[in-house]
Amino acid sequence: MIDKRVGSPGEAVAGIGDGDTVMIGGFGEAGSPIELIHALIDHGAANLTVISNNSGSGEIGLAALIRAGQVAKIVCSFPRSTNSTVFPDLFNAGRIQLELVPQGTLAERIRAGGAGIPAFYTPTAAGTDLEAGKERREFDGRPCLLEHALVADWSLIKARTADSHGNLVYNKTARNFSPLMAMAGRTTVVQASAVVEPGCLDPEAVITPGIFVDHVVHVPNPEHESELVARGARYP
Amino acid sequence: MIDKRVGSPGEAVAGIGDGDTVMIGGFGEAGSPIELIHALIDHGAANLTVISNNSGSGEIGLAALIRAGQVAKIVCSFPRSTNSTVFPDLFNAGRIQLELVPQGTLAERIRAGGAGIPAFYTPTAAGTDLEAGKERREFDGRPCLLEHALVADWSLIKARTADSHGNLVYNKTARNFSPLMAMAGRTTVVQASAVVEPGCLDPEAVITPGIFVDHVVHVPNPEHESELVARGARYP
Amino acid sequence: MSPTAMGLTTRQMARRAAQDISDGSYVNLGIGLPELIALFIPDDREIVLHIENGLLGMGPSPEPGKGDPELINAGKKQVTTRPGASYFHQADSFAMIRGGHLDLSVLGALEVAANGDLANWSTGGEHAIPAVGGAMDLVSGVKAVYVISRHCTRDGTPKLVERCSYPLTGAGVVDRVYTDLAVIDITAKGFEVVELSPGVSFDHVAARTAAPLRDARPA
Amino acid sequence: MSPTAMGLTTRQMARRAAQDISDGSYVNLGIGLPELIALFIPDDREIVLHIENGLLGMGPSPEPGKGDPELINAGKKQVTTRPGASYFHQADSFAMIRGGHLDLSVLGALEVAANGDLANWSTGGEHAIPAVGGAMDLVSGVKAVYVISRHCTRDGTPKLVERCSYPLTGAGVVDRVYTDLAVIDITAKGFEVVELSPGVSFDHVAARTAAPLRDARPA
Repeated sequence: MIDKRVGSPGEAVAGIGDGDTVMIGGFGEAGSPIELIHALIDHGAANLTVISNNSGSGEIGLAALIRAGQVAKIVCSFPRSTNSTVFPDLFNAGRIQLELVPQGTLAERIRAGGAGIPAFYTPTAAGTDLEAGKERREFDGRPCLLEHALVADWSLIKARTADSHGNLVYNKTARNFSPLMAMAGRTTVVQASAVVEPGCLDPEAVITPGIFVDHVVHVPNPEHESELVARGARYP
Repeated sequence: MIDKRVGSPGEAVAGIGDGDTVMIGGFGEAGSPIELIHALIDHGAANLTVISNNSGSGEIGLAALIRAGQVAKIVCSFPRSTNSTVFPDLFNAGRIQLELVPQGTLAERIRAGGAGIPAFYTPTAAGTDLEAGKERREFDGRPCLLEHALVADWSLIKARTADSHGNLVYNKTARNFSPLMAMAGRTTVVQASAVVEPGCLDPEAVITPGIFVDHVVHVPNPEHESELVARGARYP
Repeated sequence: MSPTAMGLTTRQMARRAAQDISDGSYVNLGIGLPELIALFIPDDREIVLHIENGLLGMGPSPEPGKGDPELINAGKKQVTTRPGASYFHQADSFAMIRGGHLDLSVLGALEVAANGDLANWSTGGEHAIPAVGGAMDLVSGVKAVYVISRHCTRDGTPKLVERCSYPLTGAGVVDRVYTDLAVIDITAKGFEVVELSPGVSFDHVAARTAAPLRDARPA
Repeated sequence: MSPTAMGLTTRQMARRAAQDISDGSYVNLGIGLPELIALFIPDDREIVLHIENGLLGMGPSPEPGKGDPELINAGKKQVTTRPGASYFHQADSFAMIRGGHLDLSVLGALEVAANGDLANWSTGGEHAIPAVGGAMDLVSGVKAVYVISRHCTRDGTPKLVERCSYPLTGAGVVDRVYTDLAVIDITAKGFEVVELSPGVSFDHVAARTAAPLRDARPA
């Protein structure tokens, strides 16, 4: 019988290995799976490649994972924050690599990875510095760039409600990258504020079908990044 | 103020011109916008290219549009039906062109058209007769084909409920191609069984955001293709 | 060769194939004979059935008069849903297929070749209407592809062949075949019989197979 | 040149730009100054605001303490929704952008060139952290791209230039610029002043623009 629930964030991330690629959901604090990230810090896997839209705030969540030295490379559209110097300091010291990707191209590359599309062409970034090293081809007279799919060993995401099959709904703009990362992660781990039985979610309103989800962890009252930053929290 | 409602199917399709490309939603009878198709038959636009997963049943709906001689070409994954000889007869007589596309590639090409992705690579159909005329390229040692986006002058689709902004929800497996075609049509026309005010649909459960929709027609009790075929109906 | 009198009925074939579907797996069943497999999933297993027109969690046929013409499977027959079901559009449905998220697809066949090639979409006849549907997507994306099919056509022509004569659905894609006579794996060595139907001999199967057949039954 | 004392305040600039947004249009407003435009949409117009992190139908800021940290705009500030709103994921959000479904994007700028080139994502400095977000997607996909920006930097350097010196966000993408001094279209002929702010002369603007400027005001 299908029951994807696991007991704790620590159990859910225990299989992450050194050198793995990890997608982490969220746009700013909305959708950031802080409790899973903190479990990954406790777990200690190193030399990770992280794919995430931002690079974290303050010294908790994703910023803390980076500060812990576990991240060798980040694939990211906006690695700047008014509330954190963790990434900038390491980047300027040459201790972390950055692959900068326009936000829409990042989303589309992750979707492509989940959808079995190895590569696609996009007009975004043609004629800019971010064209460097990319194959250019014109369609209807318009220059476009070849972009390759992104996949990950693990995806860590946050949902509002999950059922035990892994069907998910999200909360408002916390949805952002998570449905795409759920598709593109070989193993997808969800922290959900509520966990229900199959049949409790409306089949018409499920955003991520359970087929894309491997482990569901119940985290009933997740922390909010902005509140942690406001009170100067650090992890660990 | 935004109000996309129009009074009748006839008004909604009045702008379709000879030679236009028209996407028509539906997988079999589920999601087929019969009343819009019948309005297009009344309207009489000719030499159309139709993009639709099937070629219709019986002598109503899409089959009737084809029988009326208005369709020069169909882009389709499964143009065969146990209940219709309309397409086969015209095809074997050389009076209608067919571009046969695997169903997933058809869906992805329509999505690409709506998403501003001019082309993508897919492993589907590599090494088969449907590879003919397509560019082949290997990714990770796997042969893939270059597929181009599909767009249309018009998309005709069916929804369960629309609001006056054009936000849509669908009914069960009638969803199929419609959200994709809504994105890929320059003008998208929806027939909805119910039409409500903005704010009545849950923002978390909207499947097609109104930005993709131009005209909403209220068709409160749409016909079902299988029922029409069962009673031997013909249109007109 | 004439059609075999011995061997399994289609329902028995479906029941046999159903035994090999693991608990918790996500499975797409093709139109026709493969659909029957859904009737024989063992009670102690939870299988999530995917239909490519946009549903995970397909349930049995509705009671007469209780169905919805807009809740249909890929064969355009009315179905129901199970708890935990979800609806999605065609691009998401084929993302599941192409992206390798489904564990198993069971399909019908016109021909299966010893190298795993499958032909099941077109006889290539001059006046045949070509119609492919989702077959090429399924074979290129799903983790395992099984075929369920009678061993020979109605006129006794073998369907398991050295090389397909009909247009391919996919090259080198089939992992296993369930027929009325046997369960046959396709490996780097070609067709390998892993199980014979009750009362059927290896020679009987070999005589009805148009390619070399190895006996790989457990000792 | 020193910063101009005359000309519009930022709120007046935002109010001016808001007048040109058509009823019924779908609009993305960039972070910072462009966000102010939302405050000045005329009451008789219904504009649907898109935020690229996944919402159509953005409403005003919540009352203090009433917001949701997971309902934020691209600038990561809490917002609300209007009736008719919808949420969607990032691939769908950028399908709207890249696919040409948005009518207008209003962005800030470091530099705008007479050929429509826009630089607004990086100063290219050695220790600047490069961060692009959705800017390149917006300029490559949205039907019309307007810039709203002070005419000169704080130290008086013109932002309207012959050719951008900073890394480009997009080539030939800007249609119109709203500054404290003027409204300036970008056409095949370069910068064309279509309106001067109250009390500002054409020569005053030309002196603060590092490229040729045509006077294209209605007679």
